[in-house]
Amino acid sequence: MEIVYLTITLAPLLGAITVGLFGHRLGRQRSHRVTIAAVSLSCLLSLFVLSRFVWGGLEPYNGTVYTWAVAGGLHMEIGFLIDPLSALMMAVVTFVSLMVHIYTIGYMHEDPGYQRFFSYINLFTFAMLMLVMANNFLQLFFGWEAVGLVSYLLIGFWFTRESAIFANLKAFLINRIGDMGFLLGIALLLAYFGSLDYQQVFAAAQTQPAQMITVLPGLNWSVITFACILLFIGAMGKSAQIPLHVWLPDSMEGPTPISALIHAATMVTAGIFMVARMSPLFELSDTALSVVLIFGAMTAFFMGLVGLVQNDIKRVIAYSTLSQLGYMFVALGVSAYAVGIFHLMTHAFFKALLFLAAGAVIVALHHEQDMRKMGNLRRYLPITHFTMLMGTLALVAAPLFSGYYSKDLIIEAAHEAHRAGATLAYWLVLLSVYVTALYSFRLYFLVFWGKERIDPHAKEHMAHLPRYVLRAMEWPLILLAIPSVVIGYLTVEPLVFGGFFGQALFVAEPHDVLHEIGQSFHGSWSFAMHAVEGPALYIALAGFLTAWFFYMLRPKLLPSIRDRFAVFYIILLRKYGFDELYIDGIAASSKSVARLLWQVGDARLIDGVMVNGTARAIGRFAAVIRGLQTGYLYHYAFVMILGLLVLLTWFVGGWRGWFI
Amino acid sequence: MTFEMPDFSLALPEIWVLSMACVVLVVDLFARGRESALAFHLVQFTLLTTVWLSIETQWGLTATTFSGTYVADKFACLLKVAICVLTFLVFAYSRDYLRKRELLRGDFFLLGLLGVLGMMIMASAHSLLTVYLGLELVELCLFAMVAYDRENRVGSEAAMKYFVLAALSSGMLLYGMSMVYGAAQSLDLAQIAAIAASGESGLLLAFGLTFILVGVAFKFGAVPFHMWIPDVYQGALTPVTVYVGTAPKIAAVALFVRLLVDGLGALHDQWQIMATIIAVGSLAVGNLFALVQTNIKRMLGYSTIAHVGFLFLGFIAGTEEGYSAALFYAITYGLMAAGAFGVVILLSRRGFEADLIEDMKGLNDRHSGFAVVMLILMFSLTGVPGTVGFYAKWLVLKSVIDVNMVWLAVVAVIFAVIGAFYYLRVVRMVYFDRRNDGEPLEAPAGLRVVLAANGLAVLALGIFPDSLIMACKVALAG
Amino acid sequence: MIELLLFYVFAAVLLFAATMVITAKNPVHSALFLVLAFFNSAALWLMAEAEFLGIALVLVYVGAVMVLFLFVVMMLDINLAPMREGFARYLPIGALVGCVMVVEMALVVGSQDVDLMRGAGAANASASLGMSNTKALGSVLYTVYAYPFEIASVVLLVAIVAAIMLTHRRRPDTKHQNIDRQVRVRKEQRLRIVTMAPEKRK
Amino acid sequence: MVDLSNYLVLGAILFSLGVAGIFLNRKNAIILLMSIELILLAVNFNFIAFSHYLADIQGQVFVFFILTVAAAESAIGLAILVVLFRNTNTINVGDLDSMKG
Amino acid sequence: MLSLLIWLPILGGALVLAAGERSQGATARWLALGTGVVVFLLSSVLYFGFEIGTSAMQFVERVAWVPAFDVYYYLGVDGISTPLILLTTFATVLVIIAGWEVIQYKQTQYLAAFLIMEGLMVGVFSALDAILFYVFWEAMLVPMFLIIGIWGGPNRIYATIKFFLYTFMGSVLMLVALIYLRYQTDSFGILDFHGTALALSEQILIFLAFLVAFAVKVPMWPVHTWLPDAHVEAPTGGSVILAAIMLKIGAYGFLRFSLPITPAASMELAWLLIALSLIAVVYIGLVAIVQEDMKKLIAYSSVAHMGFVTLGFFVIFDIFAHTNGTESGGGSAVMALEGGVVQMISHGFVSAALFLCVGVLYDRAHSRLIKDYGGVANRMPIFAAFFVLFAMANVGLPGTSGFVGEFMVILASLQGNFWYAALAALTLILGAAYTLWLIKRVVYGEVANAQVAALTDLNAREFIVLGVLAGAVLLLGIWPAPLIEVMAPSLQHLLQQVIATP
Repeated sequence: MEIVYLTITLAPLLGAITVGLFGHRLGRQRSHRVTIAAVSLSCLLSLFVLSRFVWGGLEPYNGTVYTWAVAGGLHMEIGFLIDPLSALMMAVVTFVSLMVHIYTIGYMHEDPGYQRFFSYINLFTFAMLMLVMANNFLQLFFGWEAVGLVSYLLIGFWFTRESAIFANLKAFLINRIGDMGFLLGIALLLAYFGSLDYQQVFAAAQTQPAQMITVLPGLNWSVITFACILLFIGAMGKSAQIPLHVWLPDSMEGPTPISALIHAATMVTAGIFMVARMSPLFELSDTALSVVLIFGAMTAFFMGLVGLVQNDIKRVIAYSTLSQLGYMFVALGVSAYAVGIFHLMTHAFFKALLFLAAGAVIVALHHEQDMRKMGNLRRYLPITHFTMLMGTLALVAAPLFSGYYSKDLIIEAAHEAHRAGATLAYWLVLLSVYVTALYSFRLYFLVFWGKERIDPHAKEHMAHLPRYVLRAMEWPLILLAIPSVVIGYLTVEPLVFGGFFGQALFVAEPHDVLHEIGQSFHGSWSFAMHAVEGPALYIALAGFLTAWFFYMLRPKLLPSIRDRFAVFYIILLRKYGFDELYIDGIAASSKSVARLLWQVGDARLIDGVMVNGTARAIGRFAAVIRGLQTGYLYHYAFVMILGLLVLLTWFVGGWRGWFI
Repeated sequence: MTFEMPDFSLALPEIWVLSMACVVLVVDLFARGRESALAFHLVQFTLLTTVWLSIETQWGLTATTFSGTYVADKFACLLKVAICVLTFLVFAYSRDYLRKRELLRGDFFLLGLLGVLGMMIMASAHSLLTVYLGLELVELCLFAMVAYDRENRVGSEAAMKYFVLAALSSGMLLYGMSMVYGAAQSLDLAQIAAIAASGESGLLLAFGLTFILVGVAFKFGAVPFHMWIPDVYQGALTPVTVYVGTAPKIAAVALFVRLLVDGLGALHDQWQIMATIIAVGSLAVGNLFALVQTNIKRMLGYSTIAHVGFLFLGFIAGTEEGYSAALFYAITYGLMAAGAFGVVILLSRRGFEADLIEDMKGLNDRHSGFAVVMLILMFSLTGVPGTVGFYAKWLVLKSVIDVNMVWLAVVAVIFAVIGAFYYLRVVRMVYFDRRNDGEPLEAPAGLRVVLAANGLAVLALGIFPDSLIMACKVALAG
Repeated sequence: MIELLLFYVFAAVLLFAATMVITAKNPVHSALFLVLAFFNSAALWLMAEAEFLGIALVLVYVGAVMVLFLFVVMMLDINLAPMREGFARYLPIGALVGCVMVVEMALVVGSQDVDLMRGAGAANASASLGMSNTKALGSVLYTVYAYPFEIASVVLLVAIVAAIMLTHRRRPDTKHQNIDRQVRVRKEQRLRIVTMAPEKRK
Repeated sequence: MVDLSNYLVLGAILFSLGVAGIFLNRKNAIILLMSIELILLAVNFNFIAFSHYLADIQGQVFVFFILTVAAAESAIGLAILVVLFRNTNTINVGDLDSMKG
Repeated sequence: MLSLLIWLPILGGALVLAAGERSQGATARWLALGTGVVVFLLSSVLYFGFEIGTSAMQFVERVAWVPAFDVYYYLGVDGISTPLILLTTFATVLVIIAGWEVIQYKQTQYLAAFLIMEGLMVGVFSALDAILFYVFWEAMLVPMFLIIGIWGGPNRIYATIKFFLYTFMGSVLMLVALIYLRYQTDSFGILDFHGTALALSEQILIFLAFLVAFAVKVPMWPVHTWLPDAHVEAPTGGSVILAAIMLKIGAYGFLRFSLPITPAASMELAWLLIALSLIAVVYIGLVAIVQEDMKKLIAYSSVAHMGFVTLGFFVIFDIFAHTNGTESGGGSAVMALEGGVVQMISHGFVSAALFLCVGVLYDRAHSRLIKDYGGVANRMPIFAAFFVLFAMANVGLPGTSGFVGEFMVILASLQGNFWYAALAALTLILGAAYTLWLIKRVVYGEVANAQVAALTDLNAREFIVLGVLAGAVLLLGIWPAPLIEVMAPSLQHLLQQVIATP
């Protein structure tokens, strides 16, 4: 099997290198063929691996590819850990990636950076696979940063746009804050458990869970809690949780396929994956899990709210992504790792679908993203409309749709859990259901229904779109719509209750909420029917109705409502002021501190006073004392005599004991 | 005091030089004020043969003659060789310069040669009397040479200052000698050493020592007896400046070693601290004053003072190694200084003295070879490894550290850093300040060859210093 | 006792003369006071039984060197008036330095240690030499001190060469023959034959 | 009976006077030369005194040479003085400051 | 072998000078390149002939040099110096190629200076006699002094004199310390210095003397200010050598001198070194952000990166204190040292590459100011790709060489103290901030002005230079094991010396 795993990872890498180096010589068509072939290969093999896990009873694989370095007796290796968790992730990643590749043919059809783009997304696939297939922290970090790099490159893909290159810088920096925590977490684990290998660390952590670390004199923390929180900070960065979420909406400056692939389906879920992967550690620390839980819940609710006031179609979906990632963390926070991963999977499909659909709209309107300039598009883009509707329904957790299963399970898990903060989380996620429905349908109505507000120029463009473009974009939509609808129904039982993950996810006995929920689970269908008994369905419905009322029935009411709640509106519009805090607050003040250090510290103190000052002082001193060489013979003689006198005095004084 | 026939063969180098000086004197009479190539060649020939003679007749010996007033030993031999070689270089540089200014007369070389004789006498002196006479012989020649250009106002001013101060210092030296004589009841250095070692009449000896030290320090140009140096360096003709700045330093080492080591070595404790004061003062004053100079001759004058400070470190250590380090320093310094002035001479033409640091501008554009020579010399003076200047500094530092005076070494190196600044300024002029208008340098082949050899010697000794170090060590090994 | 008195008298005059040498306004006076100082010194040297040197000092120094001094003073006609400025201002510190120096030196050389140490030898100073001072000096000068003597001769030679070199100059306005040139002269240098057109008769 | 120290102290005072003559003098350069003579005289006193009290002729020999050298020195000193006077038309020590710093 | 590596380039330099005197530049250029390449190949022989797994000195040569004072011409390499020698010969080849047609004024002197400097630098890394070391160490300054001074920018004289005096000041004190050591040990052999029993107060003084020398060279805060000036004024090749190798020599000095000779003092003063290193990382990182001159920015970034090196070297004492000398603690300490050395090598590649990148721009547009650029990627896509790659390496992205050292140092230093690691890890943010902001302003965006519009992409020569560097950066990032393998035994041995002695 090793060769299979290697092929899965290396195929996209080779594709990326080939197209990256020789893209211009290959031409557009051959470039996309090469890359798509590479990803297809990975995808097929990943599905094969997954199927072997589902039906073939494949044993988890944990092996080394090569030794990266041996430092101080510590073996740092590149290796694979293939278990159900990573197999599932591989499948999801490669599948979505494949869809996005295909879709890109259409989306980027007139972009000059066509080959570059394919090279990047191939590279991304490689990096993401490295991340999920890692069997140690080094490689995890490797993949972690590599996806960040590609994300950086892709957000800034249109590098002539000021906003794009601002966004990619921001994304990278915010991610780096998380990475710093992540790296420190890894280092802490290494320091106390002596290894970078997952299994060894987990084993060591189990045997000595009570170690303490003195963070500050007099302040002792549990190592595991501390490490887990640091790791979670990494996850917060990558998965855009409050307060490190600010980069994700801005990352929508990248081409839409990227938003779908990286900023919705795969990379941003790396944090979820990581925490799930670290479940044996997190399980040892209730505190850390509570932190995860609370941050997740806050993100889920508050970011959803911001989504309500966005006018950019991609940004709405981006905020929705933030919110959904929050859901996943809530699941993790209550130890329902399987549900978290489950939601990750369903979300990957339907959110990729939503993004791609939005992208289709955008391309059709010649790169128009403002929803206020859309409307009634269902007439022009029927397939897009339909698939988008499917995605929306999945997102709002309409029963039987995939999102329903995962999200409802999260809500129930939060309800069942006894962890500190669980109650708060429960209420927040419940409220979020309303918000989700509201912004989702707001988007849906604004784009596909209502009055047509399209720019005539864009309309013109829409009519002349090449045929292959539409086809290349529609097929992935359809292919993604199918799992968005059915995957939950099909897989909820094995994934969540069937113990599919086996040893990959570890849940301590007292934390096992899923077990309790599982008591009342009797199949997918009945679970869906169960919806009428819970509050979530009604809340979602309320959201739908609100949207329908304001955006279909009485759009005129909106401004007055906006005015009445102006304070809230502005807060939301300003996104709680995080950007201002970071850019005008932290970044600007660091810059002024830096300038101070440079101009005062370096230039004035060190250079001015210490270095040049000394030199100048010596020079001035020399210039002054040079006056002593008067040129007069009698002064010369006098100095000589004085010299003699000094020596003489020293001698006579020494003899007579004057100096004692 | 019984009289015995002296062994003249021991003093062959001196006798040879004196005879040749007389020959030159007579030959020059016939030249009647015209350019006398013959005198020049004769003098150069004499110097080279003297090198050979010294090695041949004196290396490996330790013998006194002339009733103990003359000593032939390795130290004397090495000094004589160094003096002759350096003077040879100096004269080689001087000739062209003097010819361009119509000052090329036999007097110059004659006086120079007699000065060399004086230095040789100092090197071989074994009595206070011979030390004194040798010293006076050198000084008288130097006075005359500084005033050599009679029409030059600053030259005569410098000569006057030099004369008065030098006479004052010889007075002090003599006063000290009289005390030493009184204490030791002898002029013979060996007997003085015996008395000093016995500890008898220590007071008078030590008292005399103080004055002697002043006289010696004056010869070196150490602070505070340095005041004459900048004026003489600047005022004298450049060839005279080179002459003053090279060989007499070695003679001064002879003076120091003969008087304070051979004679009063037992009183090392007494003079160590005085020498330390002098050394630190020299380092400070030399380097600081040199920083602000614009005249390269004057700057090199102050730099001499700084180097003397370094050289004194070797004496302060008071070990054989220290003395040999000081000797090494003096010899190599002479080599470097000769080269540096050689470049100044090279650059100057009739009516243009090239004695400002700025006149070095764009030398690299004018002639990259000489630029390299100047570069090597300046870095050598700074003490950068790869050049001989480094070993000189290294040896003296080592000798003071070996007697556990680390603080002194630290002070010295800090001043060395300050000193680097003004040498770098010269390098900067040579290399960094471009000047495309400067015409290519024209110089006679002889001058070029000598200058190149001088630069190479500094470099070669910088890479393979062992033979010279060994020689200095052996010379002082008793 | 008389010896001591004489010593003090000569010493006092000597010091007075020396002081006048350095303070006199007129250099001629200085020179003359220096002569006086030398005479007193000679007397003191005689007391110390250095007869030859005492005489030599008077003959050589006073007779030759000081005359040279006076000669130069006279030759260089120098204006005396403006040369006194600054002296008074400088005097206190100068005097202080001088006094300190005298005190320190006197402390050493006048100390008991020096005298006690040398007391014994003084008694038979002249006896030990066993001959007259001049003879004693002469007997060593050309034998034991032959080498220094030779050097001294070179020193004098240098002095001669240097003094001539520095001061001897050919005055451009003096008239003298150059026989060499006269002999080698050619007629072309002296005689110019001019061809002239014959005069026309009018 | 004249003590050695009498001579030595006399020498010391004479020496100091000579030295003072050099650095107090701001006028005639000739006086400098004379001061030098005073210094040498002081030294000679020391030698002669020591020679006398040590009953040793060497001191007198030394004085002999000092006198010789002093004469030579004076000759050169005066020669320089003459050259200086020719160039600058003054022998005022206070005017000799064309080089300084 | 080592002698060949030292003297061949010096000889080559002399020949180049001679050739330049006679003919036009072409002969001299090819001669220089030939010498550089041959030396590089020879040095790779050194690498492949190097016996891994021992800490003993290899390729030892020992000849009496100044027998009067027991100074030997004593050369040898171990796992620490071998990679640095390779780096030196490698960088010199690149520099020669990079200066191929860019340098117009006195090109032969330029090439000769680099060749001579190469020999001297190899000498520094292979000298085992203190005086020999010092000779190479100081002599190395001279060509660099000239390179900056002759071919540098408008303010070159200030920069070059500052550079020289700064480093000279540092090294003379080291000379005093070396002589003092000789006084104590009666030998000038560096290996004989190791393990000398010295009183703590002595050790501290010696350590401080070394510290001044090495800290200036590294450079550490607060004696770093010569570096930005020197870099800004230096020609590209000068900057490359300065950043890639000269700075390493200071760090090398810590390993070869400070730690093994004065272990007790190192332990006593480790807090100071760590503090300075962390200040370098944070303070200099911040200062780098606001630079307006590209070279200055990279120079400051060098200082910050070198902070990691010194952090790695001196955190070992804390690791030991913290782990009570357990085996894993020892391992981590070695990792810290290895991290430091790897960071040295990596920084050699990365900073060289970045300076070359700036050089490429400067050659075209004659400005180093960030504000004069913008949107370079539009005109120079290949260049932009390289520039971004090297920037990422500078940021320390995994997969590039920049990551390896930083990663190891952070991992190890956390075992000493959490906050060391935390402060050091700030570089993840700061490094990214200054580097990527630079990229943003220079490479990305619309074409900023006519000058940028006139830019042409890399020519073949530049492509080769940058391509080779890119390969090195990636190779080291993806598979650093061969490098670490070489140095591990030596560092292990060093650690034993350091820890065993106090």
